[in-house]
Amino acid sequence: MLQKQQEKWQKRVTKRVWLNKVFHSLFFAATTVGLIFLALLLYRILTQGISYLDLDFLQGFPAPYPEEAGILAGLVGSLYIITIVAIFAIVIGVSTALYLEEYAKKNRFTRFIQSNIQNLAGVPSIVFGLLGLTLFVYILHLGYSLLAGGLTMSLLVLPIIVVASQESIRAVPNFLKEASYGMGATKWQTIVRVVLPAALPGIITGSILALSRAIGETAPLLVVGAAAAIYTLPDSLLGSYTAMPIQIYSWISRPQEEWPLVAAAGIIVLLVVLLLMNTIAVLIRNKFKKRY
Amino acid sequence: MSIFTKAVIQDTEPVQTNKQSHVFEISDLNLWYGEDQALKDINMDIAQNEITAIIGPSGCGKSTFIKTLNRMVEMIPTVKTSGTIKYNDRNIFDPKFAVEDLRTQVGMVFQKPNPFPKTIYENIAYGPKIHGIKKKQDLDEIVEKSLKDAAIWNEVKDRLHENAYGLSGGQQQRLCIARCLAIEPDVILMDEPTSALDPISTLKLEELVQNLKQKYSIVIVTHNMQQAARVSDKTAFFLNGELIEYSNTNKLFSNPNDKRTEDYITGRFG
Amino acid sequence: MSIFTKAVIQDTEPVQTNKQSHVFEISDLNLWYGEDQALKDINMDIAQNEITAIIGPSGCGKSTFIKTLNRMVEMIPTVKTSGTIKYNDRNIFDPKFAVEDLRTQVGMVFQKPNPFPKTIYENIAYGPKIHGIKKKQDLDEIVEKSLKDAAIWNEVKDRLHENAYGLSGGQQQRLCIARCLAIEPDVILMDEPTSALDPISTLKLEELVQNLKQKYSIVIVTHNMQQAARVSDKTAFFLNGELIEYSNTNKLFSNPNDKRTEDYITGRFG
Amino acid sequence: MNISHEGKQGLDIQKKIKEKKEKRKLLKQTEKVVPIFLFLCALFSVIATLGIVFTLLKEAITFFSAVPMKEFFFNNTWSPWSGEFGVIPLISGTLLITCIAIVVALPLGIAAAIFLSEYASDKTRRIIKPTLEVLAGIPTVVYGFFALTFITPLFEKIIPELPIFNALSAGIVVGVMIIPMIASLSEDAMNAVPNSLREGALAMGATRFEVATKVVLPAAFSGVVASIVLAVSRAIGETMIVTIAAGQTPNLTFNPTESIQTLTAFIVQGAKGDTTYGSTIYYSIYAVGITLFVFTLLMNFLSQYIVRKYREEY
Amino acid sequence: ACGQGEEDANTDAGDTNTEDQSNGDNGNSEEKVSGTINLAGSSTVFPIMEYVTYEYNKVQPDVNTPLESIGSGGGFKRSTKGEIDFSNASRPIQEEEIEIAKENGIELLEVELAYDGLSVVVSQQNDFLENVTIEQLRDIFIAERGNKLWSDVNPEWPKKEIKIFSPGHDSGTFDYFNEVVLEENPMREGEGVTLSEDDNLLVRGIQNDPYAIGFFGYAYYAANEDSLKVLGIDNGNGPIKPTFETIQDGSYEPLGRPLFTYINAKSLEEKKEVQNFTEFLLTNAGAASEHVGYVALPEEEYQSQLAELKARYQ
Ligand SMILES: Nc1ncnc2c1ncn2[C@@H]1O[C@H](COP(=O)(O)OP(=O)(O)OP(=O)(O)O)[C@@H](O)[C@H]1O
Ligand SMILES: Nc1ncnc2c1ncn2[C@@H]1O[C@H](COP(=O)(O)OP(=O)(O)OP(=O)(O)O)[C@@H](O)[C@H]1O
Ligand SMILES: [Mg+2]
Ligand SMILES: [Mg+2]
Ligand SMILES: O=P([O-])([O-])[O-]
Repeated sequence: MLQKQQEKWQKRVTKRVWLNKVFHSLFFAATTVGLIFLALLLYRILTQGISYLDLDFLQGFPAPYPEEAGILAGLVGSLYIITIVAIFAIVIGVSTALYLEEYAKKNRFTRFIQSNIQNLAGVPSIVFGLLGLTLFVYILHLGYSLLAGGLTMSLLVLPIIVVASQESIRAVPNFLKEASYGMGATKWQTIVRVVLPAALPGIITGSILALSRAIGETAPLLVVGAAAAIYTLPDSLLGSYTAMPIQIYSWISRPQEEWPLVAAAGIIVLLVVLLLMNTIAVLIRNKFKKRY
Repeated sequence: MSIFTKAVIQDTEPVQTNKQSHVFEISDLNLWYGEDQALKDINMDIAQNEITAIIGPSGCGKSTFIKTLNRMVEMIPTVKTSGTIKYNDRNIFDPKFAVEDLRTQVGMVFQKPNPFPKTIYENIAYGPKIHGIKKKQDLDEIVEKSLKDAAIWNEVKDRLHENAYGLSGGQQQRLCIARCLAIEPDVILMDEPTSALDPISTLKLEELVQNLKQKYSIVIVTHNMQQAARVSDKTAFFLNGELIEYSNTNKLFSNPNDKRTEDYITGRFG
Repeated sequence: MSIFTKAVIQDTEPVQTNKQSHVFEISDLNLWYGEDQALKDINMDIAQNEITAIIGPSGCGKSTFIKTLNRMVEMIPTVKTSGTIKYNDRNIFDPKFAVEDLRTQVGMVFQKPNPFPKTIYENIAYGPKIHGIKKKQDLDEIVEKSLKDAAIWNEVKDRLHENAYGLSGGQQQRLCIARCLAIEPDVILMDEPTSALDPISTLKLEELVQNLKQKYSIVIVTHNMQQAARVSDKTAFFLNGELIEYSNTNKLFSNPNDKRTEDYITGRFG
Repeated sequence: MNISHEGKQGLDIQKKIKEKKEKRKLLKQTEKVVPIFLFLCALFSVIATLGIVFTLLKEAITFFSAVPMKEFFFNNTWSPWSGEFGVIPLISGTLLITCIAIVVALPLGIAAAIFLSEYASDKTRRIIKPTLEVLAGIPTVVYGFFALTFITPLFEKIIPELPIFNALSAGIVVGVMIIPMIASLSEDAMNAVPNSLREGALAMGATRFEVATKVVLPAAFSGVVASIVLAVSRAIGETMIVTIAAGQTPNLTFNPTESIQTLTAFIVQGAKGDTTYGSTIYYSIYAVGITLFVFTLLMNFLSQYIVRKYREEY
Repeated sequence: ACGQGEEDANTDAGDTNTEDQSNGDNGNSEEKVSGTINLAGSSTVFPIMEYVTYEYNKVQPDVNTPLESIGSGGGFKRSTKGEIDFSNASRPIQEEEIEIAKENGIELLEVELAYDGLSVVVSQQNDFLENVTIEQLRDIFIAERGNKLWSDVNPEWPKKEIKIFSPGHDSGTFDYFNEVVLEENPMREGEGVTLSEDDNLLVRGIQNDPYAIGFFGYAYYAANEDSLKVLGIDNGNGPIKPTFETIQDGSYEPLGRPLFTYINAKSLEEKKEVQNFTEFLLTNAGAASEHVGYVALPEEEYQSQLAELKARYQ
């Protein structure tokens, strides 16, 4: 019986090996679908947008004519927004992470905060827009201002920063902390002088990723009222503003043939900014690659 | 078949613990990790300007014990202790005795070299800085002195501002000792300081420890009995959280009182 | 001071390798991990229905060698081999000889028990299922038989549909053997199968291996020389990737040809 | 301190330290204040969540006092300007998009995960995985643009009557957007399956495919499912792609070639100025918002529950 | 179609410009001002205002002029609360809105900017519609009549679903259409109907769909002449298409209408930049209207309105 079974199995082996090969190719093909999509998308946008992309485009304001339209107001607006986010979300985010990792006792309340943050990360961005609309625009009377937009975005990316910071703080090896405590350092001294420097690359990387999210988000800004047609840069925190994705969206909306090309040019600028930010994140990560 | 023969016969003075002045006086120390008792009724005095070795099989509580001396063990939240430890006649568990103060006077060197990911200079200057010494001149002086005391000055003097992780394991460990010396503690605790090092670095470090004895009281944990025999004045043998035997090193290795000590030092278990 | 005295004198027959039929014939086997050569010119035949032990100090290439026999070593992408290994007269490196086929006939048991995170039943049924046996009745029969052969049936027969991770380490290891037996291979390779087990489980497993010999050819890697002496018919001693000595177990342990073998089995290194 | 440092010349550091200590009250204060500050920051995140729940609830309650819950959840016409507030068409629109997206992303994502974790060499994986993750970093307004100006015209060649705003292209593009979520997280889960299990199976003559489907996938099941749930939650909450490409027609339909409106797209339409602060329609945005919030919250709980409950132990 | 008209108007505007400069030495057009002027409201008026603010910015780069297109109703909601300085509208302000403004102590000053022909459009691909009667429009748009297919309205028309693209209910255009054509009978909503304040979205929805119909300001038709077909409206006197002439001479009825902006009186009286912009607006509104596709008012109209406004602050 044994012999027979072995022979039968041997015949099946060919089929099984073949099946494996087929699926290998299928899995590979499936993997490339996403990549092809990405390539196609980038190619389309590049070829569409390149003709409108010049210095004037970078220096121009949204205009009623495609030839004169530019991204400057959006670019500057987006930069202002992420500055607000950086100040606000990073301070609160990193502090929260420090509290959770270094100070919090492992009790129910801590777990509550923790799961809260996780859930916050899963809330759709548009809901943050609604929060911003009620809280900042109406209740705090900030109106459709730069500050209202920036604060809304800060809330949106807060969980990203908290989670990334927590991870990198947790990754700081205990022996470094021990070394510091062992010399009579206090907790805060240890955190400031040992934990934070060691966790900094991770925190910065996480923060940059959060900022790039803030740069690309459109929906919440639509809700808290970034303007589409604006010909000056924001003059104050309470001034009106626009942002790159908002401008791109308004160009996409226009049905005449030239506007998609302008939109594509805007998208190129947006993607280049994102690429720059991610490159910086990668550089920081590599530069400070952990040596312990 | 004892492998300690050489070390054992050098010195034959009797145990003198009672007459000496002590940096630590430990009475009835018990310690639990949650439900598990890791130290049981330890009574032990640690003499000044001597080297005290702690030996025992893995898991017997050596690290726990030494970490209790500077209260580092409390970093684990489940730890509970009872009993007293007097450091220069002050109870270290006294709430008025800040741990930071205790640790400033009782330094520690760990099993794995753990320099900060900073420059060599910054590593040494860390301690003085956190204690408020900021003047560059003072710091320079301290850095040089500590590195010299730790017998590593010559190797690193030209690269003080390079990252400490560029050093070899043995150099890193001496750097950690120098870092510890920079705040001139009274006592230095060492938890298996050579276990991650190669034989040559180990010898260098043992030599250094011997020299430090003149200025510091040293407690050293080691799983290497030869090392204990080579460097220490007194040796304590722990087993399952109990202090089984504690006497002059020569006495303990040549003529142990307890059967279990004998079994252990002759390699019958552990 | 040999500790193998008891095992050594049971049997005195001379080496018989030439006359027996062989499952494996290995000639001029060389193996590299990238640039590092891990096996050097191995020539060796493995006899049928016998237990062959592979011993040698850590890093000498034991695992590498045994994993070459079922080509599992190729999971590491940098591996390069030269030479031939004949399994029942077929070159295992022949592209026409599917590895899946080879591995169906040459089973393997690993150092750490590695049951799948499934029920006990599913663990055993895994092999037959991938080979196309689907009838519940057949599977039931195979499961019972394999578990019985692996001497674990009585312990698990009432909990066949519970997760295999509920078993103790020794039981898990026997389960892995049963899983291997379920596809009735010719050869079973075992890489330090008892190193993760307690002494009692180890004895049980050794007994089991002895019994399996009647139906299977077994190659067992062990760092425990007593074990090799206890269970195997032939023993091969590896050192630095070379096969130093290969002969009947009794011969090798009582009267080694090579100085290095002698040094190793008397505990002078390793 | 009764020990004299006879051997120590020059600076007496311990003495210096003691001197400094007296002056360093500030440090002690910091030590006390810092945890409080950090705690307040942590509390802030809780407040943010509560803020969301509070604002949504407050406005939604005003809405539900004008429109009964029963009508909101069971009426199947959404014509807010005629006073008909049946949310079902918006939910069906959202589900339609989510279904299309999952149909696209599930097979592709899992297949990619299997390829990366079971077939690809280390080097290939190190290149492909981050490249795939780039897809997740592209702003959704860009996807929307691509759906509207490329995918829809492409499909119009196959389905001539396809309207410019349709669920199909929006859904497919949302699907592509969530591929990396499924692929990457599932790959992480599969990677966490210990190699010894793979070895065990391979050594019995299993092929890579059999190892992947019969050993690795079942062992990584909870991680894979959690990644899918997260991806679903992301698809439900996706806003710009559907706003740009799926239209603003609250149809109760499961025909992917029709123009629909999702929960999110209505919020954009409503909040962008199509409604007036204080009107019923204005409050309806929040009722829709809380519906969306509850949906995604449930998804998050589900994924956390799956991970916790079915955490693999090998 | 209105190319010549545009040129005429341009010369008109040019004349008045010089005139204005000569008699406007006391005017502020040369003087540099700064500040923010908030404009919001009608999407129909948006193209005029976009053009004007854009050109204005070239003259006064320090004045911030954020402009939002949120529908006439949306504009009034904000202007009556004093949130904006200019409230653009494609219909006159309503009684209730004046009431609200009064309650809030706001006075709104009406300024007529141009004439528009509310255009009913289908796609160029539509081959069965050229003209419609008012009654047919009612059949198509009024909910109660229950017509979902084109063939329900006219058996000769295809048996296809009618897809309606209409401005939202905050829109002046909708109000106007509702009043004049539907006579306040509720319009269809929900299934098959897309309502949006965003006229561009309406254009896009109709463009490529032979069975879609919608309406909006003439400018949006003019900008998309290539893909849209404007329907002649038969009000019993034969079909008339909106053109520059038919709008100007009033023969395009009942859908010809004026476009407005409402200025917050307080802003005008107190803010230099608002005064400056108002002067710029009224000097250029004619040219701007013609440029984007509307019909300019006679020049005197602009002059007299400006004079009236100036009287409030000089
Ligand atoms: N963090 C901890 N939580 C719970 N139990 C612990 C912890 N650390 C140590 N233990 C237990 O306390 C006992 C003593 O541990 P300790 O580390 O002091 O032993 P050791 O003598 O230093 O061993 P080794 O030579 O391996 O370092 C052991 O049983 C250990 O399992
Ligand atoms: N994946 C690998 N890549 C590179 N070198 C390897 C790899 N695995 C093993 N080696 C090297 O090959 C040599 C033989 O290793 P092998 O694991 O076969 O030794 P061993 O005899 O089984 O040792 P042990 O008793 O510790 O298991 C060693 O020098 C080892 O460092
Ligand atoms: Mg220890
Ligand atoms: Mg091995
Ligand atoms: O946007 P409207 O012009 O229709 O009010």
